Amino acid sequence: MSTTLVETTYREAMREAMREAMQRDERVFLMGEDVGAYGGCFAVSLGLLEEFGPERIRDTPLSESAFVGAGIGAAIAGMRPIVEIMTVNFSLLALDQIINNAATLSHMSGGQVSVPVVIRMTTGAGRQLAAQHSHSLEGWYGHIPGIKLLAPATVEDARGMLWPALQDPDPVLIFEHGTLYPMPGSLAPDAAPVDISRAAVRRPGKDVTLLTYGGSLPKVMAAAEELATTGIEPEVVDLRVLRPLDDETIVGSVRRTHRAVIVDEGWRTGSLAAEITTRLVEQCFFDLDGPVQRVCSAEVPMPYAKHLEEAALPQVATIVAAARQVVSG
Amino acid sequence: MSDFTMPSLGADMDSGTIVEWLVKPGDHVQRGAPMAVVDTDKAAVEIETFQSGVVGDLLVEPGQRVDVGTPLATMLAAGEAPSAAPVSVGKAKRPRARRVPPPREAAAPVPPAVPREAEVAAAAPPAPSPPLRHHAAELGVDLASVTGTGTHGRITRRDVDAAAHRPRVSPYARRLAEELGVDLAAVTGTGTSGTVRAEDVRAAAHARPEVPPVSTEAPRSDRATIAALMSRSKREIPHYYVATTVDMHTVVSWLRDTNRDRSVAERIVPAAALLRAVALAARRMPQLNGFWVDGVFVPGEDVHVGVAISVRRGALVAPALRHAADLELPVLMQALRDLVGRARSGRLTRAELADPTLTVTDLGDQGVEEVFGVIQPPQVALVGIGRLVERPWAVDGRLGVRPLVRLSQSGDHRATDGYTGARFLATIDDLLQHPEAL
Amino acid sequence: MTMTPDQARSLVSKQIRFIVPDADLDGLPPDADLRRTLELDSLDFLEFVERLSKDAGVRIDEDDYPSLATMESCQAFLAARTAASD
Amino acid sequence: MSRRRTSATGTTGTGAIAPPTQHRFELLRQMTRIRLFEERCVELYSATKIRGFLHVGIGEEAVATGVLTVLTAEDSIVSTYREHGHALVRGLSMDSVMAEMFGKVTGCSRGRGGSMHLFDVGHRFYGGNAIVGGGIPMAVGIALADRMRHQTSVTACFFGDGAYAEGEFHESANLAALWRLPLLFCCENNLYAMGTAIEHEQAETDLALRAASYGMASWSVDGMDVAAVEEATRHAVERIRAGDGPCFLELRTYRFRAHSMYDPELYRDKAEVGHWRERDPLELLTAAMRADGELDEDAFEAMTAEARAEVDRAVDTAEQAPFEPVEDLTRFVYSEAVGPGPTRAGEEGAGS
Repeated sequence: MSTTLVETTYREAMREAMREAMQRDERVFLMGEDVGAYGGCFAVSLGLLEEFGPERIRDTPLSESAFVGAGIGAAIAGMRPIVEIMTVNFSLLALDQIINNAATLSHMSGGQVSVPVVIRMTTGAGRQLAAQHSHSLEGWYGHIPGIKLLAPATVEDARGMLWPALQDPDPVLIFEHGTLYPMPGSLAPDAAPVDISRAAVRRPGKDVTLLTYGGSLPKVMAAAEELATTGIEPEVVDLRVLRPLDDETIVGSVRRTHRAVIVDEGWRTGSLAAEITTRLVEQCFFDLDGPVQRVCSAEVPMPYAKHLEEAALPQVATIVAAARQVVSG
Repeated sequence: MSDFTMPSLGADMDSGTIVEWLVKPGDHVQRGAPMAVVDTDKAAVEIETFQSGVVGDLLVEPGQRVDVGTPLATMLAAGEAPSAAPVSVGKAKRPRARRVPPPREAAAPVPPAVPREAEVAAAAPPAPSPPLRHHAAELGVDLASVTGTGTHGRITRRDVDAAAHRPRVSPYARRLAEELGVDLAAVTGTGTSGTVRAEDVRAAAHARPEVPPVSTEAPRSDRATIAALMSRSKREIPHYYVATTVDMHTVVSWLRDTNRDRSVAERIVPAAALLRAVALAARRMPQLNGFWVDGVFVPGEDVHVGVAISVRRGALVAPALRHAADLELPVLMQALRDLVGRARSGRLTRAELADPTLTVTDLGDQGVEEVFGVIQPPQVALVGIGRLVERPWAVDGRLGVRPLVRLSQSGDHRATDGYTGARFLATIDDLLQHPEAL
Repeated sequence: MTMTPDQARSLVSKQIRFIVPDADLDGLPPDADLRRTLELDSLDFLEFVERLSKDAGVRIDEDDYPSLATMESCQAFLAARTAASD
Repeated sequence: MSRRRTSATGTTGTGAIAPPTQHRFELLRQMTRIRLFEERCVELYSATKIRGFLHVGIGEEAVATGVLTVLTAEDSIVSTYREHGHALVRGLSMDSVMAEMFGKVTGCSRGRGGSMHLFDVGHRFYGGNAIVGGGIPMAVGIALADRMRHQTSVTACFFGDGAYAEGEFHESANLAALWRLPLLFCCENNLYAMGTAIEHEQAETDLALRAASYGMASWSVDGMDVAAVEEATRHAVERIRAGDGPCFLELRTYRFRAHSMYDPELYRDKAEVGHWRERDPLELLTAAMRADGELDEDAFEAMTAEARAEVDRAVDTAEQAPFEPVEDLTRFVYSEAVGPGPTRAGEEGAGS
């Protein structure tokens, strides 16, 4: 068994994950807009139709409520569907099915009904798609008991999270940041499934904890390198799981560094960053040597013009400034 | 005979008003027949009877508001005689349009009494005088955030001064100050607008006055009190003992490396690493970290490790290193040096003496290889640490020389058993193999 | 300026007396093990080293500890260490 | 009195061959159970024993009875908030449904769903749904799963004329027809979306006509005549099992009582209700059986008494039943039982 690593990308890793899942379990099938003939809006499902046929790679009409509801119904009846909503922006049309059915049925039925569906959606801004195509709504979905949220930020996670998510008896939403698809990375040819319950320390450090997820991770790692040159040793924590949040790792890190900066592409008000800040105040108030800093998107509909979008989004410079502020302030 | 009662027409309805009776005493009614029109806050609704029978007395007048469940009329089985005095019957004519009757004219709101001039004056505190405002400005004090202690709440000069010197302290710094026994008032903050932060507290802790403070009359544990305590322990506590040998090679070499670039004042001794490991292990095994009181185990609210310290002239004291599980090794080392220093000079705080949740006795420096200590009631565990010795030791099958230390644990068999003790020592051993995480 | 044995002796005694105020240093044999006879535990010894290095203005590493076992060895160590800085 | 088979709207098919007497008696029994159960619920609600919202389907008994008598244990049902009739005919015990409305842990949803969210996976009854049209996409999914696993099961989903205006219905109708799914759309058209008469909510009120435009067979049926409903359902289910794709039934029916317990019915007048009461589904059936000399009056009386006793027992057990312990509040937010949903009888969970 060759241990030589395979050069791949985030996109191909997710495609391989879907291929493997469908080969291993005949209950697994993919459903969504343009996932078949078109090969997927972001080419994630390219080639799957040719390999698995139209029964298991199902192009759907532009009816988010219907095909997401259908995914939920099929899961209830024993299948393990992967529903692809083209982007989180269109998932608003399926919120009723996700919140009132998927997240609710198990509890409301007294535990009789479980909904083992996986819903994937592309998320985030940074490609000048303007306001209606650039939302980051992980904070909304993170508010809902009954579902689990994953944010694969690395090639390894893109490859390894899908299979355990499909094994989970409850709905799992996977948010894939649009800028990550072309990201290169190397993987073992038979990459194993990864844990989907813990956060990960991507860079150990001691002076400040930088907490982030998904598409913001590359910027935060860059900011960490820059800070290191100025003698500040930041610790970078990749949340990976946005619900339930891995308090142990998050709080454990801030207990050691006594300072926290949270980088979240959502709008600051009622965001995931707001929730994490509250948990830090609740669980390690007496370890905080300065107020928690949040680096979020400006509270504006995301503008089209590049310079405006860049001004609105968290950037390496603003992350470095926030970290420096909490360390020296 | 049975009652026809005011029905509930919605989860949020708790009372209703009879607008009009649709039946009169003596009427024969079938199940489901409309009996009256009831007005709830939202709409007028016909209410029906769930029993067939003959209408008896109408107990409630039109216009009267009653709670849900209140009997509105009596119902007679066929043939029963209605009682003598029937209530006046509502309008016989069926209303053409079933529109909602206009709500009764709400009472005109009573204007609030205008407060007399004097009362107004008494309410707000007198405005601060111009010189006081100037003084506050000089000290950068925001008068709005100051509550006056003068008559009628007047802000005094002393209030302003107090507000000026109210230190802003980060939560971590405040906790560190408590642990290191640093008086915050004497600390100058280097953070923005003078905020005191952890490094300020540490700096203050280091710049302790050179001259040893005169020993004050702290409660010294003389021989008699120790004897009483020890015999009570032996009498009441069924001790079990477990022990193990720990390979200290990793810790010792790690300490040597980190100490190399530390000033002497910040160097860390193996004893501190051992204490840190005990504290972390205690946090993971709360059943060893608490007290046996009146036949029940009471867990400690946090891990406060009692450190047995031989004070001069043979006395013994075991003050607590408080929140030891939260103190990283360098901080714990400083706290330990400070604790021992104050123990020797008798300046221990009440909390330190009263609160250890388990105790460690380290006789390594006294040259003993192994010690099985006596538990300090009401605690339920005591860790004994022997001398660090170089010994032959098998490492991956090959014989080598390794720095070893004998760890023992005395346990109160009422609270835990040897199995727990063994796991505890194994946890400590494991923690010691990863010194960088201590 | 190399430290003479007497200077070293008084310097060492001053530091010890700070930690063990009632120590009987005059009667102390020059080759007696300071830690055992004066009951200095590892923390006391660390404080002793800290004061000595500050007072004598010399660097003392952990590897130097063995050469501070007795009064005699302290005198030799201090002489050597201060000579080196002439 | 000749047996009037034709309904006011002229439905399908020639005169239905009279179902065998014993079967008609069973239909009557089911409708009687529903009627008595729901009448008692209205009383219990007035006495504050049942809280929240309560939507009774008195007058629409023929729809539930006629459709569900055709379905088998392997078929699946997705209902709406006016669901007591569907649940009882499908086989949920009166005790478990009444206990649910009393909020007791012995309720079919452990007291967590109430009148609008009855669940019984053992009977493939995948709940009521308080969101108008909310269940329809899920029903599409269940049918999809059955089709993908080459089952011949049918999924029936119930909804009203109000839901017919929801996007979710139109998206689902198109998707089901596009993928030729084994789905039976049962639209209980009771002429009112809560307080909005159908002509104020639908541009074209012939719902069956419009459903046909999605490329599926669709009929309208006299929803007050249980025999007509059963016959239409049998016909539709045969086509579905044969793989012809989904069918749509517009069941024209009427509710004699208000939309819910708090509805002054300002939107309709008594005369209209009176007119429809003349076609009470229970009375239509008893009249037809008497006309055919098939109604054993003693048996009918005994059956009615037994149904009333069944309701009384349900209320008594619900009264004494315990509430769910508060400590269980967060149980089942996430599944405790690992593994897939219910497997078909004898079919082990497919795949690894």
